[in-house]
Amino acid sequence: MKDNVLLQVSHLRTQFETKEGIIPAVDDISFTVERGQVLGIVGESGSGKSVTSMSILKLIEKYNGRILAGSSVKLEGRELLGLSEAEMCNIRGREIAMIFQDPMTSLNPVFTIERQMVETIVRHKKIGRKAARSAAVEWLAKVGIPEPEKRIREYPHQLSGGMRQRVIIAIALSCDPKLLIADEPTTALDVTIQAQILDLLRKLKDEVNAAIILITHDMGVVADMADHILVMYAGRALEYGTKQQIFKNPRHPYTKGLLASIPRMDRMEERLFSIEGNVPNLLKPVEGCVFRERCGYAREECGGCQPELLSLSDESRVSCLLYEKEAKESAHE
Amino acid sequence: MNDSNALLAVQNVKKYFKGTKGCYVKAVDDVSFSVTKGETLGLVGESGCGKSTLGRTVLNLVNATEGGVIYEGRDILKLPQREMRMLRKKLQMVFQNPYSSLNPRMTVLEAVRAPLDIFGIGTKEERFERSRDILRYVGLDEYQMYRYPHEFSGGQRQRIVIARAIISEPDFVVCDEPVSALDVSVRAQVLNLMQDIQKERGVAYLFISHDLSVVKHISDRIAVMYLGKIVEISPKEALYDRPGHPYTQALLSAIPIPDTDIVRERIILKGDLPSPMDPPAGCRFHTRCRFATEECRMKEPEMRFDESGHGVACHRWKE
Amino acid sequence: MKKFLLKRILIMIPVFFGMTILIFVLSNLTPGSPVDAMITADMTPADIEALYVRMGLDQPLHIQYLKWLGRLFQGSLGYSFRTGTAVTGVIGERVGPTLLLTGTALVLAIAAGVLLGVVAACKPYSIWDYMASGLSFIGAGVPTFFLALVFIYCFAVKLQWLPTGGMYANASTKDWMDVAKHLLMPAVLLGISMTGGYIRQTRSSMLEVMGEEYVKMARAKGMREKVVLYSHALRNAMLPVATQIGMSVPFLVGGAVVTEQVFGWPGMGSLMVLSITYRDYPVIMGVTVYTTCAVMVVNLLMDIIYALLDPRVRN
Amino acid sequence: MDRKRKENVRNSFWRNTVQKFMKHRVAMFSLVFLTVEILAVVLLPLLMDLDPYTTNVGCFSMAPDDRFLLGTDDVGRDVFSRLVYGGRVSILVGFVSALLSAVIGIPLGLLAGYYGGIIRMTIMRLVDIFMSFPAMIIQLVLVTVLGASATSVMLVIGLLGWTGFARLTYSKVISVKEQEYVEAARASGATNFRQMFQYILPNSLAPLFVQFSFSVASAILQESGLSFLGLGVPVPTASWGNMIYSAQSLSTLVYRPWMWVPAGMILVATVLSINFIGDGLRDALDPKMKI
Repeated sequence: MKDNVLLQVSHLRTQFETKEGIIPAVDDISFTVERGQVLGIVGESGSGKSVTSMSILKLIEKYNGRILAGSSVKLEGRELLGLSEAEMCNIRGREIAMIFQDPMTSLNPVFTIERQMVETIVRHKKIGRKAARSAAVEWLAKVGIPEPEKRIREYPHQLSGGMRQRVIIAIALSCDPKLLIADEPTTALDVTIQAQILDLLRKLKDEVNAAIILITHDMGVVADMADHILVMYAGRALEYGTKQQIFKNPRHPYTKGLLASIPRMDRMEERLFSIEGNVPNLLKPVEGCVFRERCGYAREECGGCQPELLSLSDESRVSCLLYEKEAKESAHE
Repeated sequence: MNDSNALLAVQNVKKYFKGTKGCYVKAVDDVSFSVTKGETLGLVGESGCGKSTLGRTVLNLVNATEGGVIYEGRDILKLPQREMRMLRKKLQMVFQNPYSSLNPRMTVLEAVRAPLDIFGIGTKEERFERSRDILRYVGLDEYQMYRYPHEFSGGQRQRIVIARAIISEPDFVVCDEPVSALDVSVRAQVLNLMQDIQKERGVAYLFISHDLSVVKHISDRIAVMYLGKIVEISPKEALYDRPGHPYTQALLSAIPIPDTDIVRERIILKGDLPSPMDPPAGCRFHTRCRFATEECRMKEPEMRFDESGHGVACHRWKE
Repeated sequence: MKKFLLKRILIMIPVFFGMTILIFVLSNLTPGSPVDAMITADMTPADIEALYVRMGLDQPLHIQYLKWLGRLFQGSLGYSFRTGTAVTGVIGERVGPTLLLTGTALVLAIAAGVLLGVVAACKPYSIWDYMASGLSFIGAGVPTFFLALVFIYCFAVKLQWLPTGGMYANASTKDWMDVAKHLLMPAVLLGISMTGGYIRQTRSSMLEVMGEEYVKMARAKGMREKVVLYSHALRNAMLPVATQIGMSVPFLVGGAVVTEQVFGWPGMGSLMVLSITYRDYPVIMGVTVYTTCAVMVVNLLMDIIYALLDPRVRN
Repeated sequence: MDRKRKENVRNSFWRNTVQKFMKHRVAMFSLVFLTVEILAVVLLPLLMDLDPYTTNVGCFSMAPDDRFLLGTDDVGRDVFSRLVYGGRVSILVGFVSALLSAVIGIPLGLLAGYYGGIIRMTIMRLVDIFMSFPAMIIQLVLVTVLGASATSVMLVIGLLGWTGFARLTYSKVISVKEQEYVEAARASGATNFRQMFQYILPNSLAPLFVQFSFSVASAILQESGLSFLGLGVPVPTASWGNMIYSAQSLSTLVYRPWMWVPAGMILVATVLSINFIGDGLRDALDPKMKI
């Protein structure tokens, strides 16, 4: 079981210093990703899901952001946070690749597709330009770009959004990474194109045997793709579980509320459940549980501190005092 | 379609933009529909299909190339500017981006009161009271009235925008992607507010969105747009139970459902949206359609309706 | 690319006519007429009248303009009041030195501006950053002539490293090292007056570009920081800098006038000042025509460079 | 009570800007310096017995002493008095020229941006034409045509400086015009006039204030440049530029620094402080910059 762990993130804390104060963008997040598995990280804007992925790659803005001591990110048992910048450069793109949200802006507008693909392959695979180019053409064909020989000579602005996202996927997978982080890979795309891209990711995942961290705000997308799900809110992990458990038996009041507040294609409801209030401002830390102010079950004890992630079973953890008793019982078993 | 109790009837509206090299972008191409009093008509489509342009054309915010919009027995697209301006009291709009749809230099009170100021409704005190009441109604406290938009969250701003749209008691509001820019947990609040308003004030919405699940939740009827044309229009149950157009079918099946039990057959459309500058001949969808035949490539399908008012523009569809 | 070039050239046409009309109007506003120089004491009013007719000055203004334009295209700009020689010849001698001075200054300014701008953006709050902002403030706030006087005082008078002015120590030898020595101070000064804008523009567009998604993506692909900065970011950041450089060329010409005057550099700028003091209008107008045309040509060149840098403009 | 509170908050944007500006130390210092300087050049001639014109025979090129605070120039005029009077001229030229440029440029930019079409084409092509001219050359020609005087210098600098304002206003207006709140105003029935003046212009003003301050600095520099060439403000009227003109002779440059160094220093200090104020203003008006 332990050998199967590809990535282990523990007690990750990332902060940004701004003129108004310190923003604890990611506050004590722990999770693991197993080989070949898809972990979905779900959260709204400001939940810290993107910062988590950038922290794993150590790509936090240097001038105002930092990963606090005590955080740990281990890839196959190797601690990444202690690595030098040069060593990290060999990890990025090679071991851990990333797909960004907006295909319109993530390709360099002044370079051809060829240049952007070849430079990555040459950088990591130590092969000549010619070999790299033919590898690049092959990858373009694999991600479903018609006429790859012609397309590779084009500039990003000559491709549609869906095509660009395919190119980005091809770049990400071209060095056979062990882990692929996809940060909102389909948010900027139309539904029919989103379906194409998700379909492509599903197919390629088996082919290259990479694990995926899929970051999204769309519960539908994780239901479609993920094996495990981590629910984040205001920089905290509130719940972790298998996909089935999260959708069938959500435990945290936030997860419950979130699922109930989404209009569903498969149901008719007169009125949506709504979580009152607004997403908290991270500059003004909430006392106690981050969800307390919007929670229907909030009690006095919730004002103390953020509850630990309580293990309810092997694969289910929740950060909520409601489950204290249950957690104790499961620990006894 | 029975136009007898229609609040607003859109008839053969076209909007062409001048593109490069003398080409025309046919953003809206010969679209007709009507909206009855107090109903919500959902308008869905992917980006670039012309749904936002259609919404603006209906309100005469962009000049239509052709066609008419009949409201209270008059074609509002042909009204003189002055009369059109006065009519805007009854025809309002809610915008997509709550961060850019409020003037950053005006307080919330001024923003919401603006329509009353413009139309000169009531005395100064009355206007103030009405603005205060409506802001309370959408859930803002009185002490927040003198604040500027940047001090509010996205959800609160969208409430303010809605308050501004309904303060002049319109019959019809075009809502252009009103919840797309909002966080998931805040969307439900705004959607519920919009439903409450409709119930209490009987206002009709044209609800434009790319999100089929949201449209389904709020609409009574739904129109699906593809490349400047409405390809299917129907009461919502019929549309979701028996989608007639292959595009609607693909669109419906493409939406991921937040549930793990439902296994559906997925229809994955091939290729990208063709350019609206140079739409395919015949049926505009034939380049991506699974069922396309020679007829589809040659002849453009007419919209046909069954007796329940379910209309589909596809050669294959049997009513 | 061809289409783009054609478009740029077509846009230049109205600009060219606008400019020549303006210059023509100005030259008509200048007191005196070309005939004045030819009038001798023994001429009768009828003779003068005949002279006017011969010169075409009796014709309506737009005809005069077209004729003037025709002569312009043939390269004739009239005769200098001061020396009596052809204006083209007078200016011809001056073009070389001015091009040398402005060219050197521009190269220095761009090199320093881009270099410092990039370093300042990549290493904020470093000594380079402070140097860059210091230099950009000097460039923006200290008039060139004042700085020139300070420089002459320090380097020429007190330290005696460099000559106080002129282009050669001995005009007959034309030794390159000697010219370089004379060139150094004026070129650096003119460069400083230009470089401030380039530093600011490079720094701010570098900072902006470094926040772009494609830079993040280049990092996430495992590109080394140097490649990310100097290949991915810089290439994009240079686009607005190229625009800025193009727009600043008219100011370079203005700066050259002052610099040449202070250092006695035998270029078109000092010729301009000289001609103004002598009211030598044909030469004044000639210099104006030359410089505006030069600016237009440089602008076209910048457009081409811009298109080479940005594929989105090209197609 | 209610109304009073309303008035207070109504100004919150400007109050906020002022607060942010006050935190900008260099800009605040510059503002204080500039204020003191303007007060000095306006008030000192009223308070002190300053005479910038009389040539004191026998006192040519005197070094600073008790009688002449900053010495005398080569024809025996008091340098300190000339510095003060020159300040009046230079600063006035700076503000008037910048104002002239703004008055011409802003309406043209607003028209071009709001209406588009042929109006936009004409105005923006005109801007292109003016921007390709080497301004200095045209200024020299114009000054020779108009005759050198403080007024013609103001006119010439102001008339050629409008393009900056026009371009900036234009680009700001077209971006603000696309904002949804302008469309919202139209959807609520606002007239063109209301849209322009209640929605577009207030949101376009901020960068124009910044541009104005940089324009003043630039006009002062241009005036000094022209005067330095002997083609700007003509003697005996004093301006900082024509005071430095004297240093074109090598002996003045080396042996009589009091004739040109003070004028140069005060000129640099003035231009720099206006630039700093502009910088501070830009930061203070930038909604993205927080205190």
